[in-house]
Amino acid sequence: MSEWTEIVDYFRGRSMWMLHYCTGCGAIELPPTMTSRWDMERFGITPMATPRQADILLITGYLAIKTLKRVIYTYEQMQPPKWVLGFGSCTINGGIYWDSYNVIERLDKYIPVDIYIAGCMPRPEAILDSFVKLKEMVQNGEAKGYEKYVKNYEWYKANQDKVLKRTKPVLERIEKVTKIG
Amino acid sequence: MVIVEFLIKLSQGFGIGALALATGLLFGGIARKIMARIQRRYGPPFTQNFMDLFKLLSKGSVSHGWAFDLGLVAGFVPMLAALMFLPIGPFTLFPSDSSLIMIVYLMMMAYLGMAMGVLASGNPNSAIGMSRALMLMAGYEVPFAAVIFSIYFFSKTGYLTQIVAMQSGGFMNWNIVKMPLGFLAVEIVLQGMLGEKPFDQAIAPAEIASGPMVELGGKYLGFGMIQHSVALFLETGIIVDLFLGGAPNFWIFIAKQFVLYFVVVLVDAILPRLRVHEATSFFWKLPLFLGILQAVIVIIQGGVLNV
Amino acid sequence: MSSLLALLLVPVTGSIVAAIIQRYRLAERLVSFSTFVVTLLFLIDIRVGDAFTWSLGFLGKNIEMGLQITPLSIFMLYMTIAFGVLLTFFDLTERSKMKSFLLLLTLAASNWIFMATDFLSFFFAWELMGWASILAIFGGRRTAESRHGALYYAMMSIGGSYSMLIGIFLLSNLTGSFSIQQNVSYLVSIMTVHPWWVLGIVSMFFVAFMVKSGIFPFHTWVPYTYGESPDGFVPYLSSVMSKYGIYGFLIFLPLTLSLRNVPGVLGLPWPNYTLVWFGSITAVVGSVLAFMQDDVKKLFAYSSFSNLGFILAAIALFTPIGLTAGLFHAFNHLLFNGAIFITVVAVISKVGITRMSEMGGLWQKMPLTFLTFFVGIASAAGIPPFAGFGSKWMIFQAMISHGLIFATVLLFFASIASFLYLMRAFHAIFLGQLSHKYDNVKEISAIGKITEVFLIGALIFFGIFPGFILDPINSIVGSFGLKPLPTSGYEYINGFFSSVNMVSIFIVVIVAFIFGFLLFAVSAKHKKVPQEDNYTAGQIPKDWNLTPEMYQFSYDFYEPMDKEIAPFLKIKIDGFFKGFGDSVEYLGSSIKEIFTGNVQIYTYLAIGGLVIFVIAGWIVW
Amino acid sequence: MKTYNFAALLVGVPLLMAFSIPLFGFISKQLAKWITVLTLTFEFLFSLYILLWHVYPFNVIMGNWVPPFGENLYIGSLATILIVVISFVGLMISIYNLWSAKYGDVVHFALLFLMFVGGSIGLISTGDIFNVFIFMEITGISSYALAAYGPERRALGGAFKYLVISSIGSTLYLFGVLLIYTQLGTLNIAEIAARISQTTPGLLTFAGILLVAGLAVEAELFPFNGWVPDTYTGAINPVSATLSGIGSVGGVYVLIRIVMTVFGKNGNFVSTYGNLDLMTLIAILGTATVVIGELSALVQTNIKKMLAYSSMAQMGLVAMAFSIGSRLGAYAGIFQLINHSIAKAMLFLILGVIVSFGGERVEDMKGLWYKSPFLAVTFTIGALSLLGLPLFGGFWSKFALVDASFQRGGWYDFIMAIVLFASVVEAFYYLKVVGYIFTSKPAVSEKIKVEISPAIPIAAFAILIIAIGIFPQIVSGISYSAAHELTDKMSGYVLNVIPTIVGH
Repeated sequence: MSEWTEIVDYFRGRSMWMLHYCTGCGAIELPPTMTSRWDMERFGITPMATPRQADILLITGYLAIKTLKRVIYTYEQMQPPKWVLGFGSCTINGGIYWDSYNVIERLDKYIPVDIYIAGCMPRPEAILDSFVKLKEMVQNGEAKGYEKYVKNYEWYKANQDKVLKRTKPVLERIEKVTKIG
Repeated sequence: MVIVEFLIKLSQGFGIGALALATGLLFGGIARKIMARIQRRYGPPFTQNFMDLFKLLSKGSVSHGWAFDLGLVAGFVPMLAALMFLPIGPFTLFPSDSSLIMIVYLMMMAYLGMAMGVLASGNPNSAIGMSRALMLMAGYEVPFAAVIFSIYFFSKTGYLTQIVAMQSGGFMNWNIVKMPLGFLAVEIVLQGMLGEKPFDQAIAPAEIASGPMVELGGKYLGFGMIQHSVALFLETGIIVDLFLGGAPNFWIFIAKQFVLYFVVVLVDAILPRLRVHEATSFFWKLPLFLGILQAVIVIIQGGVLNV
Repeated sequence: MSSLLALLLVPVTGSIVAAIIQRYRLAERLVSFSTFVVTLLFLIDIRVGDAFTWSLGFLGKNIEMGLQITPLSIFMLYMTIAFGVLLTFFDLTERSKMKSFLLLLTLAASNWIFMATDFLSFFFAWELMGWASILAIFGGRRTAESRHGALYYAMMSIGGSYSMLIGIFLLSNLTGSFSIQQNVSYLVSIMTVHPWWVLGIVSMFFVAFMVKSGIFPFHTWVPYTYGESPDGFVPYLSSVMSKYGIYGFLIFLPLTLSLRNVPGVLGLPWPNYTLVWFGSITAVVGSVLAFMQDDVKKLFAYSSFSNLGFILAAIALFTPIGLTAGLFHAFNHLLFNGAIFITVVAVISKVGITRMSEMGGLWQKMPLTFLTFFVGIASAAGIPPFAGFGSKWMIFQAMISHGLIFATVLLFFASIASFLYLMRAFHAIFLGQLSHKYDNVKEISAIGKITEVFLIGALIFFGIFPGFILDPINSIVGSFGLKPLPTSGYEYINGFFSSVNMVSIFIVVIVAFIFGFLLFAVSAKHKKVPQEDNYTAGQIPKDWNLTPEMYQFSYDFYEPMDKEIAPFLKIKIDGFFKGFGDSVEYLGSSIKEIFTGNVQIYTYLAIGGLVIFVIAGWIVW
Repeated sequence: MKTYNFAALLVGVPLLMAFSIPLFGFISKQLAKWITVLTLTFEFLFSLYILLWHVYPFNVIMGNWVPPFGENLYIGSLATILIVVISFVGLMISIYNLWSAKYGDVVHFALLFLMFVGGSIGLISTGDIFNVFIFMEITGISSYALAAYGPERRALGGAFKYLVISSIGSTLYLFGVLLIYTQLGTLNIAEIAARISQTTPGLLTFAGILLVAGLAVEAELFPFNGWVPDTYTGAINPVSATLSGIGSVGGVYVLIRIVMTVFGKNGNFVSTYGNLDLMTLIAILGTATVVIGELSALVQTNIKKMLAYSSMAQMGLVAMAFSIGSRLGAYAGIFQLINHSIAKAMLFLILGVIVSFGGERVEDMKGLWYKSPFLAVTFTIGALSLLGLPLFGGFWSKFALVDASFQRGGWYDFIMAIVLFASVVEAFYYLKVVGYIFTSKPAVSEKIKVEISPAIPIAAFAILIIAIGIFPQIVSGISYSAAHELTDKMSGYVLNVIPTIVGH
């Protein structure tokens, strides 16, 4: 059985599809990564349109609380195996928004991050490096963030709730808006 | 005896299915490589599609209920079934049933199943994608019909095997020489059938979140991939049988298929996407004109069948 | 041959009984159902060649009237009555407003139409069927639209009947007889001498048949009428009553056999050629108009006459394969249209509306209905191995064998277009998001389920074993003096260009499905999620108050196509008929002004009339 | 020549009873009504006896003065069937009147009604061209008064218009008779018919035109039918039923009798003596009437007016059928006349019941099915019969009409096309009403209770319509022999009256 797992993990590592959640500045680093200069497709990594199809959730830049809500929703819509890449300083410690009232500081309090890419901005080389690293981890069976999330769901949930209760509904007077729609 | 025969056919059928799938996936991989090279990239390995498929089948997924499951299974299964009636090189599993229209309609069942699955997911993006795919189909099937009916009339038979047999004996007997306009029309149609640019409105990823596939993940997406690969094999295979005289052996068959597909990939690499109604009306203009012109020529040549 | 009479008298009796007890709806429907069953039982006793004649002292002479069973009529009889049994069985539990006695009267008329050997009783039955169906449609929705729909139908229908009446008398004055056979053979005999006469007379009949079958350009009543008919009556209207026209065409089409040696178009006599084009255009017009429909009954009304176009195009060829294909498609159309309309009726009875864009996701609530509909549209789209494939496939072959490639391409386009609108209906009704309005919707009753299972079974059975239908069709083809297609077994369809073994296709599909499900089972597990859990680009639906209806894309499904098919829609045949009606009404309101209510004017009129007469007399003097 | 003088009672009894009704009226108003019923029952049974025991054809001779010297009544097959119909319709309306004649001068109403029926029967049976005028005046005067009956003011207007136009008609007719009398010196129809060719053609033509114009008033042919819509609408419904069910029968009968028997020239198709073919004239008038009637009815919102125009159009149809001139055409005309008289009388009676519960606009028919299924079904039966749909009587007559006109061929094909078009128009407005009856919800969902007395005639008419529809032999046999009377005037009519005369 373990051989089978190894084979599966090997192919998983060779074929990782990515959903990038770009909140702002980080997005600019991705086009070069995808296109002819650095060409991430050679590692079997392609951008995907929806969380259902994706293996990697790449989160670039800072996460406001309202944004976090969507990230969590998207993450939960992805199916295992799935991995999270935290891109840039903001996902690690809040970066230049470290003292902002509505930006979270550490992403992995809320969802399990498998690999952080430090820097502001990280260069495409760094991104590719993280992809290779992730591939090795997957093939060695080490990248198990999604299992951690299931195991420690109460903890993550508590953390999420703590910040998310500060958000208000998107639409305060929902009926009014939807009536127009 | 019947059982033995059945088992033989069964194993042969599995062989054909596996072969077609492998070829389709390989073509896909090569296409990605070609595309990368055109864009001056290194590109993924040409086995990338195999790895992708394997990963997809082993990955978790969400289902929206039994209609979703049934639809997606029904989305690729009829493709495989249609494959069994296709003359592949010298080999045909059911030579007495290789009727072209039947194959076309079996393929349509796959679209029906696929549509049912993705629409059962209840996502509007998939509905939009499906509506686009269907509109596109209304476009390309018309010239395709004109051409295949010309061939019917020209060859006086509806069996692919016999159409292939009529083209034996050298290049000059191929239908591509006898009906160049029809071939041209079908090559354009193939672009639409395979959903390659400029006819990839249905799965426009950045626009409608990959359209029909929006809710598909894991094995469901894998099924979609199987369907696409087999359809690739099937559609190019039909055109090879219709116009390029079939093939004496399997390798030449695949080579001919690849030539057809290569053109499609090249076009795909350089053209942007059309809007869907532009695409549909395009099919009703140039390819249909070519197909009809071909039909007129065939009728003038062939005269009237005595019934 | 009393059982021939029984085919007329049983429905009439049933109709009287149903009329008497119509207060008690269940009893009424039971009567209706049992009448159909009894009629079917009588039909089993009937063989080809049975005949019954009587004479009617009328018009100062004894008019021979008769009933006779030909292969075609017994085929039609079985189709209509068996379908009626199914329909009335299904209707036992429905809350339809169908009046059983009108349905049974229609049955009597339809039996008579199929058995009549003379034009007098043919016309009698035709008109009887006409007004019974008009009244039945009046009972539809109790709205002004319903009335307009029925009136539209009535006007077209009566206009068509009068046209046929003129034809009948033009003919009977030439031959001195009402017998269909004598008249047709007379037409054959003068065919080469006076082709224009024959054409004129026959077209008078064809107008009536085209109206009844909804053939272009007389198709305009179809959507109005179907859209407004009582739900229970629509399946009968579309599946059975549209076939009367086809039967009528088949009375006169043998005439063209004598034209076979006259040069025509592509080896076809030009009347056939023209009719083929009428059929093809009908098929396309129906399909294209169906694109844009949001009313489910209207959509399938268009679908219905589109299919009639297919049938007409095929039988108009009047070659063995064409005739076989047309009749086969007539049968298949009966089945799949029945399945589709019965499920549609089931859905309408549960959700209470006919606008498709307000439905959606009903597969979760009505799984069996959903499956029946699926099989129905798969058949309608001509997908093997369901019924519907064989006939469409044969129609194409029949057409190509004559080199009618343009018409064939049109038909193929209609077929693809039918796939489009069927998918759209499928999506809008059953797939997509289920609105909370329909949380309490239940699957239909056991009787409905039995009907649906039966229909699924029939669609698959006759798909795999077309021979059971092709055999009787072959004998019909033989009775028209054509050489029937070769038969090689119940599972074979023999076309002109190729033949198909449906069983082997079925087995291949089944094996492939088994493989598919095995693959489904061995690959990674899936998680079942509710319909709310859907890709929303990260937005949480609840935050945006996103209801299922808002997340359902089915209104104006093919909007981008509007521009492409707009030229088609501009052709307003409908507008022509309406404009004609309006101008007649205008004429009426002008003429009415003669009667001003002033007695002096009346006196002037009378004196003026007298003076004109006198002057006229003077001139002649 | 067969005589059966007892049949004088057919004319005598109703007239006698009519004038004795005021006496009964002193006793009780109800009695007056019942006397009407009894008298008409006698009429009906007696005429039925004549029909079924095949007593006809016979003459009624006054004081042994054989025609042409004495006045006679001639009751041939045509007169028999028409008298049966008239007395049946009259009987039914009189039963209906038991319920409907509630207000006003009931006794005199009964008197006038009986007089009208008696006059009509006399009109049909008389063999003297001047007596025709007398009976016309009898029916005319009684019908003016009948039409003026009722509580509404418009009735007076309608009756007055009828009076004016009808007087013009009578005068013209009298002039026509005068001209013939100056030529031939006789008033006996049979003798005139036999000697018609001896007249001066010019005068004959003029006389023919005068006669046709005069009689077209009663036969409701355009342009002499201006009175129709207003009178029918103004009168109370039983009177409208009487006018269309009985009056028009008499009117058309006389017109046809004069034109086809008196003026007729036998051939394959009957034409007339004189320079102008009166049959052609009638064909033109009939067709014009059909078209104008139907088109005018199309746009009516008042259902009674609609029925009035429809009556007019149907009379045009009948005239057109007779004008074909063949036996089949005459047959179709007679059959159509009978069907129309039954169906239209029934429709007016139904309308009477409905009107007593609500208005008489087309919209008021909405939801009749929910108010009273009986009235809805019978109204539908009547409408469908008028449209000539199968299972109802009208089918056979319309069928025969089309057959006859196509057998005639020539320009009758064209006429028939026009008539059939007009029939489509007719179908539209009748089916529109039927649609209102069945599809719409009523504005007030008050049930209409139909009492037994109006229900009997309505049901009887409906049953008769269906009976004729299923067994056309009921009417077709006698109609066909009656048609012979019209198309072969010597053997059909003249020789039965004056066996010794020689045709010229």
